[in-house]
Amino acid sequence: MFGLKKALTVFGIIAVLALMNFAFVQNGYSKSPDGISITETQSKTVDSESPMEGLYKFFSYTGFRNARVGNLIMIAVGLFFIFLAIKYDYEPLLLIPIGTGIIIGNIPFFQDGGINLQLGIYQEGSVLNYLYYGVLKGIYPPLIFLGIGAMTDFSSLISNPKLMLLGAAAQVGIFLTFLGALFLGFNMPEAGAIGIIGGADGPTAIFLSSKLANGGIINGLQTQNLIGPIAIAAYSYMALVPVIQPPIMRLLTSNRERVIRMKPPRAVSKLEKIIFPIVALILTTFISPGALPLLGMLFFGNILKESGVTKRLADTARNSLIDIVTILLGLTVGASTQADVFLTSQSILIFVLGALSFIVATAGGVMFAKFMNLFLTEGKRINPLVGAAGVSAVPDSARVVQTEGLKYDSSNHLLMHAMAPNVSGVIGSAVAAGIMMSFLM
Amino acid sequence: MFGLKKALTVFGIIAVLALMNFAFVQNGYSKSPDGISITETQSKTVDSESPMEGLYKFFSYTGFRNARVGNLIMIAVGLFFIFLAIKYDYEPLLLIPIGTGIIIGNIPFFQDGGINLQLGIYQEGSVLNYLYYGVLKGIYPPLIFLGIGAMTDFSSLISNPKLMLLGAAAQVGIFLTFLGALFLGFNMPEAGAIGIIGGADGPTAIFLSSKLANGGIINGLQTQNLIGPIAIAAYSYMALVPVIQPPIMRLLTSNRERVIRMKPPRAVSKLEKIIFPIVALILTTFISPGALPLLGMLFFGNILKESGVTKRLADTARNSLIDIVTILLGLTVGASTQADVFLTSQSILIFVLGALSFIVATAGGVMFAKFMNLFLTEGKRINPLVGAAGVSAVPDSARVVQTEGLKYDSSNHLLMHAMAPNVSGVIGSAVAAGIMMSFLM
Amino acid sequence: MFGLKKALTVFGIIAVLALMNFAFVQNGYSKSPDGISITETQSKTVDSESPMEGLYKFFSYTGFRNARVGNLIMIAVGLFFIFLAIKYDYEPLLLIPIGTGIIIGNIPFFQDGGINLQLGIYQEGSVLNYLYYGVLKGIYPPLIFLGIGAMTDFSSLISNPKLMLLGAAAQVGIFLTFLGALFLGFNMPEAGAIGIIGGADGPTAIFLSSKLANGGIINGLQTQNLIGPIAIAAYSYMALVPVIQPPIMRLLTSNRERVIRMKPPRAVSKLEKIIFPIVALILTTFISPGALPLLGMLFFGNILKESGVTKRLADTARNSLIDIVTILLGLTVGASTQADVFLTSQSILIFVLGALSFIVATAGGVMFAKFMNLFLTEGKRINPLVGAAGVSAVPDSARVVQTEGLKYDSSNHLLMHAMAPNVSGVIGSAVAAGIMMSFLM
Amino acid sequence: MTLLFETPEFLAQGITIAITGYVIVFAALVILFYVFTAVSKILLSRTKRHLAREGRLHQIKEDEIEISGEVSAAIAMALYLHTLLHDEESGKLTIKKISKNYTPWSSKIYGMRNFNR
Amino acid sequence: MTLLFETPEFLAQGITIAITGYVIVFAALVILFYVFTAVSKILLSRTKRHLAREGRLHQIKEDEIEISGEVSAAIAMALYLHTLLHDEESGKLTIKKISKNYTPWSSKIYGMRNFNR
Amino acid sequence: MTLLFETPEFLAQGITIAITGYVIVFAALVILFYVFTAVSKILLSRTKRHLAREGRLHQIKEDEIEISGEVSAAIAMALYLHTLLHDEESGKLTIKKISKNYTPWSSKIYGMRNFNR
Ligand code: NA
Ligand code: NA
Ligand code: NA
Repeated sequence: MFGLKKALTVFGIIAVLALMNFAFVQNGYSKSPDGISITETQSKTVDSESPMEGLYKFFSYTGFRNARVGNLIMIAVGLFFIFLAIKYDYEPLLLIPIGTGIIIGNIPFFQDGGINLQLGIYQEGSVLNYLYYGVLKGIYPPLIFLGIGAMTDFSSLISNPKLMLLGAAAQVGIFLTFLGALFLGFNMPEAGAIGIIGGADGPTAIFLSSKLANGGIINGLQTQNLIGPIAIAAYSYMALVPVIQPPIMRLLTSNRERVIRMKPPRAVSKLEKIIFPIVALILTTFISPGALPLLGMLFFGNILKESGVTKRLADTARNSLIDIVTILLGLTVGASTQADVFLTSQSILIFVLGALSFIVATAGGVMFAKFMNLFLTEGKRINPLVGAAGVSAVPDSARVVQTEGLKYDSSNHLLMHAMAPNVSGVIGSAVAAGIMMSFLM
Repeated sequence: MFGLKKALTVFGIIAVLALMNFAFVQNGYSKSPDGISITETQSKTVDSESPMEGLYKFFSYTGFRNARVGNLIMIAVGLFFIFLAIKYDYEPLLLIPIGTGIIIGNIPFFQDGGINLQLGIYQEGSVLNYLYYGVLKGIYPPLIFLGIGAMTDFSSLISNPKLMLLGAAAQVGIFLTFLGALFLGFNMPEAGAIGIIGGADGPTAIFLSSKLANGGIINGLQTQNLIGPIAIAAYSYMALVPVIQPPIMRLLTSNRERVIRMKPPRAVSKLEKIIFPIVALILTTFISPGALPLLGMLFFGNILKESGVTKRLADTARNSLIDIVTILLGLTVGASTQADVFLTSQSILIFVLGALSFIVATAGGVMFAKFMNLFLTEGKRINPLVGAAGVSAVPDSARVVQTEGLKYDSSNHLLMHAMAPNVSGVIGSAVAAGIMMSFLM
Repeated sequence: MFGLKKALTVFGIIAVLALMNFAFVQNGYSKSPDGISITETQSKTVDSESPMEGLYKFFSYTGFRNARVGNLIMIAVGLFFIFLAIKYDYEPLLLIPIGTGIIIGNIPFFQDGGINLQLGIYQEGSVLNYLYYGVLKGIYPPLIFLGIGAMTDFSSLISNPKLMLLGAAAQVGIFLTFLGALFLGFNMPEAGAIGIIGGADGPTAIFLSSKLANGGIINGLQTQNLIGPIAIAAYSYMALVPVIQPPIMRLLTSNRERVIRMKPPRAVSKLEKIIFPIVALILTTFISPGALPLLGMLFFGNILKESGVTKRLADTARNSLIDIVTILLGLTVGASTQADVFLTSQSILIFVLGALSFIVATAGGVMFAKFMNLFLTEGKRINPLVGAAGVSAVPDSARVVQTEGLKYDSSNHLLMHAMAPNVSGVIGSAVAAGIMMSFLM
Repeated sequence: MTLLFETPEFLAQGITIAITGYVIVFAALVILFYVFTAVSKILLSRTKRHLAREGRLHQIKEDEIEISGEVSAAIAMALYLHTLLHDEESGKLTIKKISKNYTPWSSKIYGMRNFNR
Repeated sequence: MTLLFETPEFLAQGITIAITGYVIVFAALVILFYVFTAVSKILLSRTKRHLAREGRLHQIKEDEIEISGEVSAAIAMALYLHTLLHDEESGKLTIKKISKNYTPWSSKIYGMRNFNR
Repeated sequence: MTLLFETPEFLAQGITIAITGYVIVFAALVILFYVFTAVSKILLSRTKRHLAREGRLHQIKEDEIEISGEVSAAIAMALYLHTLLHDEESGKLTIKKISKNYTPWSSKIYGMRNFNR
């Protein structure tokens, strides 16, 4: 009924249309005169306009006419994100919304001559612009932390609190990246926001960049809006944790260390689980009040979960609420990568810094575990692989630890132990974010 | 314990109260002097005020005192909507919220002398006013499309793409209504918004009217706020699709045509279902970028559904999220029909145009199916009844097709085939809305 | 591995740190010079700063440095709320969020020298500030009423409408408290807002205080922001209903009255249940249009429930939607008790007035039941205990009635009867709130 | 108005508002009471007429309609006591839900220790 | 442009927009139609090649693939009729959910009469 | 401060911030570690005292409390492996939910082809 040849022809035509556009229209002259003529056409009543002219006018509004190479690149990136999520199951709950958001944010539209059709995420009055407020004002990340709190079980951390220190150690990635960014010429607040990529924690990264690198004036310094690149970098590397971490873990550990067996965690009482979020909330935010929006919500969610009397609230927080916010956050963070804003040399630098920060953070966790072993007696030693989970990237890095551990001893399950640094890594990077806010805002 | 007589007496008293109001109070003289005296009473401290005076003052705030005939008419309309929904099961998820919204929006309240008790939907600071922002700024419709995308199965359309054209054909209703509205004296943007009623798609109608007929200045022309009438017209006729469509379908088809059997649709692979929303998103929004807010969200929702890795997000999008938005949208659209704003000759014109547009759209779909049959060989002919489903009004018009088809051949199930034009009608009217935005904003 | 002694040492250190702060830092001189020097340090580029100085600077941002006694008191209050909720199951769905909110709202942070780190609920740009808008603008309470409506069964009230009057009688608490507040020196709008505590209805109290005592100018009078104290008082006493009501109920009833048996309520038809919310919506809001935001939503929710055709909307309204709003409302109401705003003599007065209002309301309900009995024949007499349920505090006060009733006749179940005044008490206090708005705004 | 000895003006005004307000609250619920009693009567008489027309009125005595209320009350009571005893049951369902797993950092298995809650 | 006799200017402009618009709507769906038909072809041929490589092509005839569509249609129809008959079932689940109980005034048992809905 | 040779001023400041920051992150988690270890000790000793008072201390050896941890770990592992294998199961529940049907255009049956997903 329909030949393959025909199909290819159609694709060909579309391709030609697109190419024509790049070849003829986009070379310098098009932007202003064309744009103006359209505006004129609209504002004055045209006395004779044929459908053909109408078609031409319409063509000037289409994506075919307004596409820049950058848009096509970004759409390809979006497709790649979706592909990764579906094919390799890398963080699908984030990569699918972000990937689709990238595509949506890079559909080209007409905006010459100051005309605002209310389509782009940076155009006032567009839906995306309204939804983007939740990112820009740092509202979505705390709500996500609320849901995370309501689904996180801190038992592993309570039963073996000394593993918490691994979660602190891995935050070295944040501070070294911060210095790196300063060195590369970003100003103080921007560098702080970039550093947080090393926290391996999406909502924290978005939250801090919405405070420190949102395009406004922070502490007397004009910042650029780096929320998009920082968020995309953070999520990309978090998705790639199974690829990034293993080589570093192997490099820094000996065969003997990798097979260390750890004592199974003790059972934790209900009361301890209730007290933990309350104590942790008060302590951590007394130390770093800047972490209040994130850790306040995280532990609030956990209190809802562990109190045992607010099941329905915890349920909603970890289901509908977090899902709705995840959808909107992913979509708008994706769409904020509109090519003309996103494709800059800055973004490339941020990606490079981000990769380094993940490597440093992993190394920091592993090395600190080895350091702790110097002071621990035989039976209490820590398998240094577990240190890699301190970067957070919950729970992927914990699973990487489990997988790596099994490679060297197929009956040595490290997952339970890795959960402790894993969640304490979240606390650690939120504390670090609070510190950055105190110093740099 | 309580006689029927007594009951009637009570009703009598209430009726008399209401009538007294209309007879004595509302005739010209009441509005200003009364209103002012109340304001004065409040702003200066009264040195002696008896409870009877207090009661009188209170009476001046009640609905009995402030009701206009229009309010009562609209409340009756609201009751009728609720009745239709419960009794005949016409679109209950929309008619119940809208009907209740109409009642709530027409409870009379005191607003003379510029006093703002923050009750009405058009009064700054009222809850309804805040919730109405989602309509006014066009935020609710895209969120509803997100949910729709997450519950729509495009299989029927994928398996027989040529039925898509029927969904395009039926959009003739939009453009003819647009011309009709222009002819009747509406200005360009208003006419565009009115035209979209022919799309038989509530969220699209609300979205486009919030952009083109929101009471602001669009492209240099002062528009009226027609969101209410357009939305009510669209939803009313969509509820009445089982009444409107069958006569037209019968009129335009022969007995032989009505019993045409169509080949059952082929099975569709998972991969096709994943690729479809992505390709459709890019293609349709490249062609009509104005459709981005609607189609971007629709296909985003569908990607969440079909990707297979984001089940929980799709679940939330098609349950809690769409329900919450539906409740708020229905309520505020209903309440926006406050009598003094709604009961105008314009609204009547809009209703007349709306009825015509549904008829034209149905005819367009059916006639185009017959036109396509001229080029199709025996076994591949389309049952022209299926064309009527192109108006969208998902899935009611598809069910009308099924029901009509069964009347002439009780074993000829057309439902599966009707779903294809049905959903493509949604795409078609969103594309049309985008075109209107490009031309008229 | 870790001695109890060590643990105590750590606590000791923290205590010493905190005490040092109070002893040395907070005595007069600290606030301004210290604050300024920090600001200077930041705005000019420091040419040499050692890590020790950095640590000191950081310390000035911590909660340890910025805590005031008030914060610690409030945190203790928050902990007590959480304790009450978990230990005694007092209103956990409210006390847990509010209690945690109190803690979060009283974590001390640096705000000298006009520096805004966007942490506190009263600081522009903070997440809590954004979420607090729903309280401040009176948006959350109507949404909660929507959910309540979708879960409330009015059968008991429909089957025995005369019990409704008890719900009216108990509202005497509102008006006497209003007079008491006036007498104690609050101005008109403030007094109205304080009075509503007697309605024993959290959302209504928050709604009215957001309109009448929000810190703005109401009807020419400058009001204070009393939303926090009023809400906390209302919820505290609602939680304590099982403690407050029984003595009053016993005091005002004779042994013979307490064992009065009431006829079981008749079955109620589906149609009656559909008509009730519609009729009640129109009637009550015609009488008191100010109650529209609350009662409009309450009955809207009930229509969604009883119509039988909008199950999924009712479901969402009474689950995800109300849960999300409850979480945000509880959290922000709790956080609004920031010590410097909350710990005033006004708050203490409000708490005293609140206690009185609950007592008066209970007495009002019980006494009116006895008054009604004067006119009722033998078999139709009302057990005056049931009158106590008129305060609303749904359904706790109804359960108190049931429990008390069982004490005197272990087979006399009063619960069903108590539900009628219970829900009508809600309607009554919403009507009263509407009246207050009409008179005082 | 001088209800109380030497009431200050604002208090006098307040008393007016309080009395008026309380009367109106009563009025609202009294009207609702009358109207709804009437509505119920009308519905009942309509039902009876309907049954009468079908000649089945004798089958149902007024008592029976009321008895159904008694039964329902009993069931309600049973349900009430039941829920008091088994309030915690809902928790079990929750556990299953959690295993649906999600974290914003990753979307795979998480909270695998939920079982010992 | 003078399509109609003496059309006022704005109407002429309107007609242009209407015609252009309708053409574009068609264009959009026609392009989508062609593209997606092509995509399906490509996917199908890829599948066939894949099967051929595994030497199983003979096992599956084109007909069979299409028949599966017929079967699915039949199932769809059955489902359709089934849901028509049992549309109210979902209500039953709702009742259970409500007994999860909540009120903003209190969080304990509520709505204990839900059973007689 | 001159930690590095000729560090520019802003970098020097940055290094201060970085070192301070890292120390504080550690401090926060170290304090949390100490405090929570203490809390656990206190809770455990309270439980023991409680059991002792009831004369049941000899029944439970410290080991047993810890063993329960081992058991729980084993269960956790089993659960973990189980979820790995059966991750897709949740999808089945979803299908049922969808048949609850809704469209904003109409509220009746929709998506009747959901079964062949
Ligand atoms: Na981290
Ligand atoms: Na349509
Ligand atoms: Na009340």
